[in-house]
Amino acid sequence: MKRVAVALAFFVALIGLWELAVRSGRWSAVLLPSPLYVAEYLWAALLDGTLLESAWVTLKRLLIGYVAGVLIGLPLGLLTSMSQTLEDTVGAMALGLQTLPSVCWVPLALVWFGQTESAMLFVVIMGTVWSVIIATDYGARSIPPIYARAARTMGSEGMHKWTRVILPASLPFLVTGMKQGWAFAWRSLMAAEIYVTILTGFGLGHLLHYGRELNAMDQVIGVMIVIVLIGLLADRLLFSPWERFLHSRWGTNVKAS
Amino acid sequence: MKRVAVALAFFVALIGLWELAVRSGRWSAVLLPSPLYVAEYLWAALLDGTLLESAWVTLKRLLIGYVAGVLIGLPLGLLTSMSQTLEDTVGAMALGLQTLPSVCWVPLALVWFGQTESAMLFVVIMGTVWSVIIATDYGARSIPPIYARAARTMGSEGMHKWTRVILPASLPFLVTGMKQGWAFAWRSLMAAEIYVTILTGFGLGHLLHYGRELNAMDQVIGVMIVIVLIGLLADRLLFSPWERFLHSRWGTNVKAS
Amino acid sequence: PRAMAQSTTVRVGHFPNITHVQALVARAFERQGRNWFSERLGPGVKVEWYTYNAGPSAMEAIFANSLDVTYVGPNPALNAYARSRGDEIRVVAGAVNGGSALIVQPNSGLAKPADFRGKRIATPQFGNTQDVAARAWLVAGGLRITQTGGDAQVLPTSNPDQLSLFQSKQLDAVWTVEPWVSRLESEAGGQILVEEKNAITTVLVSSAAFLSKNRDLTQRFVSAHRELTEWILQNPEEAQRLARDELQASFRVDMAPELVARAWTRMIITPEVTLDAFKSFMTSAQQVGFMRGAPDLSRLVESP
Amino acid sequence: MQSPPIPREGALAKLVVENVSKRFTSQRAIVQALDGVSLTVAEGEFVCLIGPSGCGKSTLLDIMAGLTVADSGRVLADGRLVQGPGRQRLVMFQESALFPWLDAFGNVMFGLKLRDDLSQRERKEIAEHFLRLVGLEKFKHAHVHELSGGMKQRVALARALAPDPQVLLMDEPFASLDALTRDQLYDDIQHIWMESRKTIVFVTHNVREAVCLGDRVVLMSPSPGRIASIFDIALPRPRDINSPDLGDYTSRIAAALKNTLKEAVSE
Amino acid sequence: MQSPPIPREGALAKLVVENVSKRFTSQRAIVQALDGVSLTVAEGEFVCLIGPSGCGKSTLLDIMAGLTVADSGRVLADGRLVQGPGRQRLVMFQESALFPWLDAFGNVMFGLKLRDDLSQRERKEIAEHFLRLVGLEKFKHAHVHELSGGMKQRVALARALAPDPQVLLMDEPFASLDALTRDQLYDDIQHIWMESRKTIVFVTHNVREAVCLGDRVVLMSPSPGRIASIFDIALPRPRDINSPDLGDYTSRIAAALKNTLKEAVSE
Ligand SMILES: Nc1ncnc2c1ncn2[C@@H]1O[C@H](COP(=O)(O)OP(=O)(O)OP(=O)(O)O)[C@@H](O)[C@H]1O
Ligand SMILES: Nc1ncnc2c1ncn2[C@@H]1O[C@H](COP(=O)(O)OP(=O)(O)OP(=O)(O)O)[C@@H](O)[C@H]1O
Ligand SMILES: [Mg+2]
Ligand SMILES: [Mg+2]
Repeated sequence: MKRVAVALAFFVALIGLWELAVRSGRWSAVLLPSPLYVAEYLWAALLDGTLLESAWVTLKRLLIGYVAGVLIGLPLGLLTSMSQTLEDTVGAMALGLQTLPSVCWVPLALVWFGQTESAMLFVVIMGTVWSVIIATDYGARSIPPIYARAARTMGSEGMHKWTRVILPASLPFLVTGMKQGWAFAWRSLMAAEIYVTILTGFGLGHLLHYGRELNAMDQVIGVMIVIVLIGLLADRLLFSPWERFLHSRWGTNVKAS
Repeated sequence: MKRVAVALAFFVALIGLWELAVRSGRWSAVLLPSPLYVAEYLWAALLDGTLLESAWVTLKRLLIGYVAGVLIGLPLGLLTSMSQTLEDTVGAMALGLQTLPSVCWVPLALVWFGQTESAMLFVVIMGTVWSVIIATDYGARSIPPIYARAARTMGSEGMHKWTRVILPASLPFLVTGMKQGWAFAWRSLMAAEIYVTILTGFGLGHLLHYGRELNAMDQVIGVMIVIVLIGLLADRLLFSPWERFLHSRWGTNVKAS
Repeated sequence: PRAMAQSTTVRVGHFPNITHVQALVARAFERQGRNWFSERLGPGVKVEWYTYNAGPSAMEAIFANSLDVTYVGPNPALNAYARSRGDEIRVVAGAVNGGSALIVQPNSGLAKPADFRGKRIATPQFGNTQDVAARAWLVAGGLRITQTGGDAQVLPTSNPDQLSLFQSKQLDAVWTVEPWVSRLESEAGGQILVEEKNAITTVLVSSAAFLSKNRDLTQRFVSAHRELTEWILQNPEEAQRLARDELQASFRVDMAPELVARAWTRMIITPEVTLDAFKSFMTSAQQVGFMRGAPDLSRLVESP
Repeated sequence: MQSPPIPREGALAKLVVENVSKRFTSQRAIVQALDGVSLTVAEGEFVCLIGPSGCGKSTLLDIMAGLTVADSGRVLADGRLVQGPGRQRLVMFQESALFPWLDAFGNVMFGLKLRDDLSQRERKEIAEHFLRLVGLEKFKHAHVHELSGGMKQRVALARALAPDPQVLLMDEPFASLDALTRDQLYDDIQHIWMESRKTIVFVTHNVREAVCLGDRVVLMSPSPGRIASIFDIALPRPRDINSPDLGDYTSRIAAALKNTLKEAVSE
Repeated sequence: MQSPPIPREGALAKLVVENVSKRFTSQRAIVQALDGVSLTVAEGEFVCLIGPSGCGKSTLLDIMAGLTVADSGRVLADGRLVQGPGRQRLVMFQESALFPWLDAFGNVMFGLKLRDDLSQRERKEIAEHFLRLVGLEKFKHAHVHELSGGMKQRVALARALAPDPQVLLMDEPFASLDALTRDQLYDDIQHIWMESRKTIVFVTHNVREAVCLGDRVVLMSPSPGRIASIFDIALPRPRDINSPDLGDYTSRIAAALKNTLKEAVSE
């Protein structure tokens, strides 16, 4: 309780300082809009539906693309972990493409799919899939061999071994990789939305870009706040449960809370 | 040797398939330029200096911004690791801002700094600093307490403790965090360069964007290849030595190579 | 050194667009060795040109003090003036009026705003003059339009994309500016539904700080601009050629002479500008929700 | 996993190791881990393998289990050639090989779920029975990391016993436990063995432990791994690890062990 | 870290623990780890602390080291109040507390580098000397993870000895080692102690180990942590851990240890 209060006080003080800085008149209103204006913008955009609409558009793209990326990456990663040759070929390709910021796919995606949802999904998938492949591969390779041997003596083989031993045993790595994939997907989607217009719907990135077009920094900051909130929420909903499961089961890194 | 040959054969085959796909005539040259055209573009751009110039501009931005981000993040992270209150305030802020794709800072950076290097550096720093803070904080908190106790009995205190015990002991976490910071910085810089024109120099992102503007997919793909190569090289030069040091010293995860 | 640079260099922005004809012609002269502006600004004054492709980023550049004077559309100027509460932006002269229009697909049956329910209308850029005009026109016709949607979808899309999307019938209408109006007509068979003959298209804007610090210099710049405009009006053929050359030489944009000539007929090139025109822009911007409150426009237009 | 019967060698021989050799080639060196090892384990017998580090005890156990394939020689279980791991010969490993993603009960169930001949209810009952047997019924849903070292090895024992194997192969199961816990487990394992009459092969390098538990103690010598000598332990059961009765055997075997070390060094 | 002298209690008392109590308050429970413990350790004495898990052995050692502050009571070293850790009383921990980012030599140098009174050359010589003493001169530049458990604890011993402390506090240093390695280290530590005449407090829960090493064996009982009894071990040195001479003391102390456990349970 006390800690929450301290954190709250800190953020309130931060906003207070910000307001004071604006009032001091040292910065023009375009450079630094008052937090009140930001709140006003957020309120208005909430009421006229823009905020919810565009958040929904963005989230839909992100989730569909991400799930597709994971579903493609997971089996590929397991596959590459099984063979040295696949590791040297597909694995090397994944390693290379993972370093490519996936916003770089936008121009190709646009000529391949047009200014449509598919282009956005492609970009999100390119952000997710390589991280998932690499993490799954690495995870499956890092499993203490003793698990596999114990499972074998008990008669676990084939599919059973993969789904009941290899996959759960590599969970700690998987979650890390899936988190990274999420972070990259989120980043690439934002960049893509800011960069290009999509005929089928405007997302948060577009809203942010429009804030810039109007020189409306209150809108820019407002949308940034919404993006942060969605990011935190996603983390809380998508990954925290897994991480808590991992930490309680593996007994690792239990942070004093 | 055999493994290198296999990998090489794979990538050569991949390019061969690509060329075949182009020849089949199913896709227009705009959708899928021949690998020969891509190579031609790369060669021409290498000869006339565009490629090296823009790579240099991009790398300079990235390196300066990244180093600044690490230099800011490291002490801040150590600081937050020392106090519960700082963790609850600065730490929470870092956690929130880390989820914000740093391309979202571009509009603010542009009105604050203009279309200048400073704006780009700001975006890169925003990509780096939060990851470094979080990793340093987490690393310093995860150190086995027995190290600190052993050091204390030998008389290590104050600065000596921080630089000779806490920092090296949290190296494994630090390197992870710095890698993540790098990945985010790299992504945000690319997104920013693709998104806005910077008066003080054209980077790889601009080159890619111009490829799109000219509908020159050979240029787009060529620049993407360069970006991948730079990413891999950076990984090799910046992080592999540290990781090798870590793995040899800590004896962790020694991958068969 | 910074003050020195400020007093001896004027940083001027413009778009690589036929509606920024004064800048194009001046730069074409410069390539021929005739420094139209610096000759008229006095000894030791240099002009540096910067190219933007969007009004808001030109305004950003003024906020960030990396630009002193720029050719820009009236809406970004108005918007930037309002956002900075009148502190940063001054309109110092007119440049080009007219040249923008709403083009619809041939035989689409679209005639009035209400027909656009559920349709896609492209504009060159979010919040620019044509974008606001399109939205205001729709809102005035009773449609609900938000930044990201509403009854009709207003779709900010770059001009080249507009053309291809319009050709492939993915767009129902386009509200844009020359030379794209002409290209949409001639290359995609588009029909003009609304034409804004007298609406302001381009103005000359100065940073307020630059103006107050260098009033004489700005004044000389504006009169050079007026003189140039006069020259263009008197030598239309040569001006068109110079503009085409400049687009070709500096921006690798190839424009057919007929296209330029056709666009020319819709543009009214004039150095005059009045506050009243901005008032109607403000009303439009307020209608479409781009502007909150009613900013005081008294300081906006300032002819030095 | 088992081929058709082969003519028997010894009437009640549960496990027969015939002239088994195994060599490992790593980057640095070639190690002859086992060199012509032969051993017969009778049904219901408790055999302890002892020897200095690296003499091939774990390798021999793995070959018996079918986890490792010998270079030459063969292993027969119930007269059938061992060609791979089988549920009849479960291994209990040195380090904790419990699965951290399952709780104690889940770990014991793992092997049982692979037995198609049991209903889900039977499986549960069996798992609970064996958790009770090792005294951990209260820790049924404990996570692996919440268990102490001794409790972990108890769960591992229950997991190994639950699918009702005929042979139990144990690789230094108590090596990482503290003395008090270990003493307790010596009693437990003896009781369980006396009741269930499993055949047990137990690897250790603690002489006292081997004497306390084994019917026979097989002493191996390193480089190359061979059987140096075999001791029959004729002491009544259950035996107490701290009892002075063990002293005589212990010092004899310890002396022999030191000898194998010296020989290995002088070679 | 040491206050001005306080009138001495015993002429040659190196360490005096006076009526020390310590209570831990965790989220779940309050534990009285130590309750009025007093103990005097003479100069050059080898004292073993023994007792069941959780009886406060480590806590007492930490308080002697100055790493933990007692709730009441005090500790005197050489007649001076202990107020924090000091180089005169080095601790060697149970788990390997070697720094993985340094090699063996670097670890031994760590404490030496904090001594301003030595030149760099002297430090190097001392570090090499102690690495030689524990028989690891060849592994000077080995990484920590490349060392076996026994080698690690040898490096830890060298690291603890190198800064020349007068008191060595050892918290189950050999607990995680295998029997053979341990036996070797019993010899080593006895030799080192006999030569250097350090004062040593050695925590263990292995009775035989305590009897083999200690001049005195202090038996502690848990909840609350107290000293139950003290045994003087009058055996000649060096002592062999496997020697039957230890048997008598061992069984007496083991019986007493079992008693403390029973009492703790019945309470
Ligand atoms: N997979 C392997 N690759 C290479 N060498 C191996 C492998 N497994 C075992 N060895 C080597 O074979 C020899 C015998 O190993 P093994 O593990 O059977 O010994 P052990 O008697 O069980 O030793 P310990 O008591 O230390 O467990 C050792 O020298 C070891 O280094
Ligand atoms: N930091 C702490 N916080 C809470 N409780 C503690 C802490 N340190 C020790 N304890 C508790 O104090 C008691 C004594 O602990 P201590 O570590 O001294 O026991 P020990 O005799 O060394 O046990 P072991 O033989 O297992 O090492 C235990 O019940 C332990 O749980
Ligand atoms: Mg072994
Ligand atoms: Mg302890």
